[in-house]
Amino acid sequence: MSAFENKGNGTPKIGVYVCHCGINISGKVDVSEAVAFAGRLPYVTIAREYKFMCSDPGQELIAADVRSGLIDRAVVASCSPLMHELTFRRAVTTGGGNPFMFQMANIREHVSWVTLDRVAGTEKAKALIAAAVSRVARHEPLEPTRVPVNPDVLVVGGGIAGIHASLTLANAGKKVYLVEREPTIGGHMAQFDKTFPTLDCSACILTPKMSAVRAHPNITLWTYSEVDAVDGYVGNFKVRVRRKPRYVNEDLCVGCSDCIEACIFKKGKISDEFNVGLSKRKPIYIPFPQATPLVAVIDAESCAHFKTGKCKKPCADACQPNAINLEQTEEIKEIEVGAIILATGFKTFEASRISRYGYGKYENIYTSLEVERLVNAAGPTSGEIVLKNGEKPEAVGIVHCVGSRDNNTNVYCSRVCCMYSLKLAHLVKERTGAEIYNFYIDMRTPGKGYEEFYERLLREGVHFIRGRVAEISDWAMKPEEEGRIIIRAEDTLIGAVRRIPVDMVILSVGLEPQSDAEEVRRRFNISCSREGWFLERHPKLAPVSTFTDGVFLAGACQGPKDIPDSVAQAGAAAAEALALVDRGFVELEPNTAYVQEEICSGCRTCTNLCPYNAITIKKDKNVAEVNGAICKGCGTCVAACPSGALQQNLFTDEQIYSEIRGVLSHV
Amino acid sequence: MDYLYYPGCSLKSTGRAYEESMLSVFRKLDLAVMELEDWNCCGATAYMSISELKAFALSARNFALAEAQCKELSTAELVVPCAACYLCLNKARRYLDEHEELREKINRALQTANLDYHNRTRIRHPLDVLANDLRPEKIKDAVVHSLSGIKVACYYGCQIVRPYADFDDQKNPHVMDDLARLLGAEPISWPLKTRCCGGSLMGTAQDVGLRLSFIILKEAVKRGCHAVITACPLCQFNLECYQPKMSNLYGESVNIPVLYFTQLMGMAFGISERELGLQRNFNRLDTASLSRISAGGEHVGI
Amino acid sequence: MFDKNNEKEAFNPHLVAFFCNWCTYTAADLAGTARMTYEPNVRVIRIMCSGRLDPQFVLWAFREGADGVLIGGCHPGDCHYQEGNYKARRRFLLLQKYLQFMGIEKERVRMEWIAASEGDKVQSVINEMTETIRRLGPLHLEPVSMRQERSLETAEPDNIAVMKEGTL
Amino acid sequence: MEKWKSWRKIRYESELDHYFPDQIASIPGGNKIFDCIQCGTCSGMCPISPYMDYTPRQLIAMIRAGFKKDVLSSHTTWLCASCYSCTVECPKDIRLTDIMYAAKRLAIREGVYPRRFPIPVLAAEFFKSVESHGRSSEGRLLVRLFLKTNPLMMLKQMGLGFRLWLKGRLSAGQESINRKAELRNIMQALEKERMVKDKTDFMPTGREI
Repeated sequence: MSAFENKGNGTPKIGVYVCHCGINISGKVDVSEAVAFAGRLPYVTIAREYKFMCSDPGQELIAADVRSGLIDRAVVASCSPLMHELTFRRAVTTGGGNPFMFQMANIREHVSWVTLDRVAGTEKAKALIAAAVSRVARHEPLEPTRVPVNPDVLVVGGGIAGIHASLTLANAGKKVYLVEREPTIGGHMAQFDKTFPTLDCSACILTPKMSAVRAHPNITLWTYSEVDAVDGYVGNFKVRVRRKPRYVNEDLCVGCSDCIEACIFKKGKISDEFNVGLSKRKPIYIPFPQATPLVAVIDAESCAHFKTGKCKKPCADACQPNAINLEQTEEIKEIEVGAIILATGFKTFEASRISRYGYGKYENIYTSLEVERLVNAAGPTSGEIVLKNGEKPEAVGIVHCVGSRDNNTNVYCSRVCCMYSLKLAHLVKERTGAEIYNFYIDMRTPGKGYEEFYERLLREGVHFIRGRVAEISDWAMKPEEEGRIIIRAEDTLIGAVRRIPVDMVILSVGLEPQSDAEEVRRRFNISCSREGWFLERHPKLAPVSTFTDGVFLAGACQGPKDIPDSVAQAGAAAAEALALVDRGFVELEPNTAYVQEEICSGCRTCTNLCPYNAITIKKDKNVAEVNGAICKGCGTCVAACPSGALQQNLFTDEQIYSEIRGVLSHV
Repeated sequence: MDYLYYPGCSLKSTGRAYEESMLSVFRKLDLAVMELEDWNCCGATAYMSISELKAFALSARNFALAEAQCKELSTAELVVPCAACYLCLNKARRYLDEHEELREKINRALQTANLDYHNRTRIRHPLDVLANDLRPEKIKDAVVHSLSGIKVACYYGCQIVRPYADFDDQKNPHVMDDLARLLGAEPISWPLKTRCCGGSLMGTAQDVGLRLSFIILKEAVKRGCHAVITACPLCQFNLECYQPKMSNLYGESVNIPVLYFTQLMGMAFGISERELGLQRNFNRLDTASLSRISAGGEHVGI
Repeated sequence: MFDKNNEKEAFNPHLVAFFCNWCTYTAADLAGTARMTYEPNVRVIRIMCSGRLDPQFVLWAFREGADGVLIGGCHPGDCHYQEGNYKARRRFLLLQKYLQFMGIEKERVRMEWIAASEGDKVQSVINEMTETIRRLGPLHLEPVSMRQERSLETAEPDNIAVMKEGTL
Repeated sequence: MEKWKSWRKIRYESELDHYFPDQIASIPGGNKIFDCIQCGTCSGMCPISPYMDYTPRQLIAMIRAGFKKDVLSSHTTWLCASCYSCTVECPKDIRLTDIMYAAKRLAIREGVYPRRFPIPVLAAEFFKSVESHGRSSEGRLLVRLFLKTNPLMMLKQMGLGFRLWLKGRLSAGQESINRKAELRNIMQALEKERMVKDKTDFMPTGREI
């Protein structure tokens, strides 16, 4: 009885299907040679080639062969299993076979696309096919494990993306937990004045959605809170949320701001986060008038009571509903959800990193986000655009690509700067009548109505100079330059260097991943791109999914995005999450570990290796036992088992040994 | 012997004062220096534009000599005051380290003179040495009469910090300003610290050179400083010697002392004028009576 | 991009790679989609986690004629299964000792942390590895080696059983 | 003939040298020129660009397009004072200063640099002096330069020269190293070697220029 003979259903009958993938594969792999080779391999009853195996007729080839009993298992040599494994398993099932009597050979991503020489490519492809064949011969029918899915969804981040995703899910009748780190939701969009290209007021379109979140019966809103830990797997995540003490009882506070009036700080001393440091707030504050929830918060860093303990706490006395509770402590919430949507957003580039732009060195040099607040009627200057000396600027320079398209900072294009620069140009010109100079490398206005907006600006007489600004300084060379900020750049369309004196400079800073993106991605067990943006499962076909099932992405945490795109993606993420939780169950790969009791010696090596404590010892027989529901199929225990009693479905020692032998078979 | 000293051609002629002042300052701070024996041209800019390989070879010979001259030490610390030499040698060292093929080629050539290069040479600028090898107190203590009340414009020029130097912030250097502060002087903040003075263009395309230098002096004067201090013989030469020419050309008298930073240090350390080569400068910085330099004259655009 | 035209390197080593499903295998796919060409000598075997890698797989690979083995897993702290890669590393270090003891150069086994976004790293690692093994030359395990009669047709039944008892 | 007649802005492909870009790119790090996004930071940083016939950015564009003649005969490369501000600030890590050198070397090899333009002449004189003495002597160098370019200039400089001489900052003597033979050997050995990679390097002996 040979160990290579397949247990269960007689001698294996294998069908091999080699895909041309147009010329993607056939360009570097001699497909017909590969097929001929496959045909000669043991147990192979049929070997075929086809232009596109993933097409319906392609799949039908497999189904038909299974149906006719010609084969009982299949090998498809085409793209990566991460791409089409499910497709072909389904094909096997349609033919009446077991989906796991199937193996894929990745001869596109791992061969044709990475190999220059056609002969070498063909050889490599043959080796991989041989491996798949000798492996699939040892496959056994398996049933996918079905687990129920918790219908609730967690949304992390209360910016426009998070808000939209939450509302969509809540409207579909799902229970949503929305967790936001700041004291209020709204994110960056709440800080903006107008939105491009339509110029409708940002707050006016955002605040209704914010209050809708607050009011929605299906949404549990936790602001000033952070996700501490995530455990479990798709359909059944266990999440720990830490609610930081805001020292104000959310249910009692009515947002009347009497407490703020009463605070011993007669006026603000602490730089105001919402106004990006352009104004000062008190230790007890409400971020902005439309804050949601409209509840005061005390920042213990600066509050006299927490620093000295000597404060008379006038805030507490002033509060009629007695909402102030200085004894409040951190609160831990344990929740279970079926799906998670990450919408943690972005941060803006730190302009002082480019020293030659003089940010923080000269007065009247602002970042675009600061100017958003300046032009905002509710902002620190109540919409007045004035210089530090109180005068109106006569000329304003807008510098594009600050911290973008630059190997010294970020190589990527931040995608939104061109458009918001145009917007700010319009607003500033409208409010001050100043001459506006835009310094750009390339004007990027792809989007509905964007190019038209650019034309409008051109017509409004805003100056556009194609050239990246070299230097911003107070070094005057002409009388008219005295006491002003001079921008020096080449006007590349003219081929001359220009010095343009202005009174105010706006640095259009790029978008960067949140500073703690790295920790967050670890917490949620997903990957990051080189730049630190969260990595989507597939750039085109799975743009809101991640490599961790049940965790989805929305908004700028996945890459620079403007509001329309963020909202669209949030909708998509919500739909994906909905599709998952609405189904009620998930089918998990049956790649769990199992114990061959007759071999197990009960040595307990495995029990403490398992990261999920899925392995216990059967008291009566003193052998190990794997809890299939908990096991996630990493196989660490299998590798460690000294007696080989532990095995992993779909990855048994036998299967892997024969795969190894396969790849080396025609050495 | 702590350091080997590579003067370079300029410090033997137009830049003699730099050599004299540097050596006496180093002596004062008891840093032992010894001149590199039979050193040759660094393969400067002009040379580089004819044969890169040969330029590197010239530098390499200097390294080889240096390494031969201090066998016992693990690295030869080569102090190079001239900005142009500093850059060239640094560049050569970079390229020799980065490109093995190049290194072998050059070493083969050096063999013919029984020399070879093991990248054991470290190129140091006096600024680097004074800022990083000494405790600031050491310099403070050496000051006998503080230069308080003197406003100086620290002018680094191009080639010290850019592009290979690692001892200071390339985009906004501050080492010289820190030194000036230690001496009690007041360094002004200005955006032209590292703007080019025109370099060799002063000799070849003078109208360009004059303007570039004038721009720098003009700005220094406007910001009301009493002296410009440099760390480069060519900068010093351009900025100082052509002042009369500029005055005529732009109808605006520029008359401001341009000193080597080592000369300034020497003055604070109370070293004699002769030892500092101050008599070689065209206009002195009289610390006793500071004449406020007027910011008059009209602007000249380039 | 490596240059293929060095005639003196006639020897084309056989390399087996074990890549974890979540990071390194994905990275290899990325290298593919980005068309980053590299040496064709490596044959990738997918395992769910580098923690699944039984050191005997490596020995078996050598015995089956591999000249080198490459192991790829997620960066420390990134393991999809919390800490499988740490366990893999522990076993790997032991294995290296063992191999040296057996007179096999430790360079023939290499372990790399490669994240899903690091397609270029896959490319460079594979090229380097191939170079290294070229320099070391073929691995001869005579008489243990089964080179002569190795083929799928003549499969000796007891191989795997033997392997399992870990008495290679 | 009037100036406008010489302004022919059209360029035919046949007039361009499509080998030129690779030639320049062959210097270490040179292939970065293909990353250029024409942002103009180099020209903006450059203190001398206002005097150049083509700005540094244009030069890169012209190199990439194969405008060999125009590039090599331009004053731009020669005016570059190698202050490296472009190199430091380039968002695509193009070592523009080195590109300039490469262009200069080519110009000299092909003998198309602007005639009677002092800078290349200076370079040549400098080269010779070092070639034969191992060091340059500023005094002599300048004298030779002016003789070759415009002797009138020399008269203009007399005054300054004299004052420098008084201050002991200028001598007519010839600086030189002791072991000239040694240096000559090295240089000859090099002339046998040829930079394989860098197609723009070229090793003349003192005589060749």
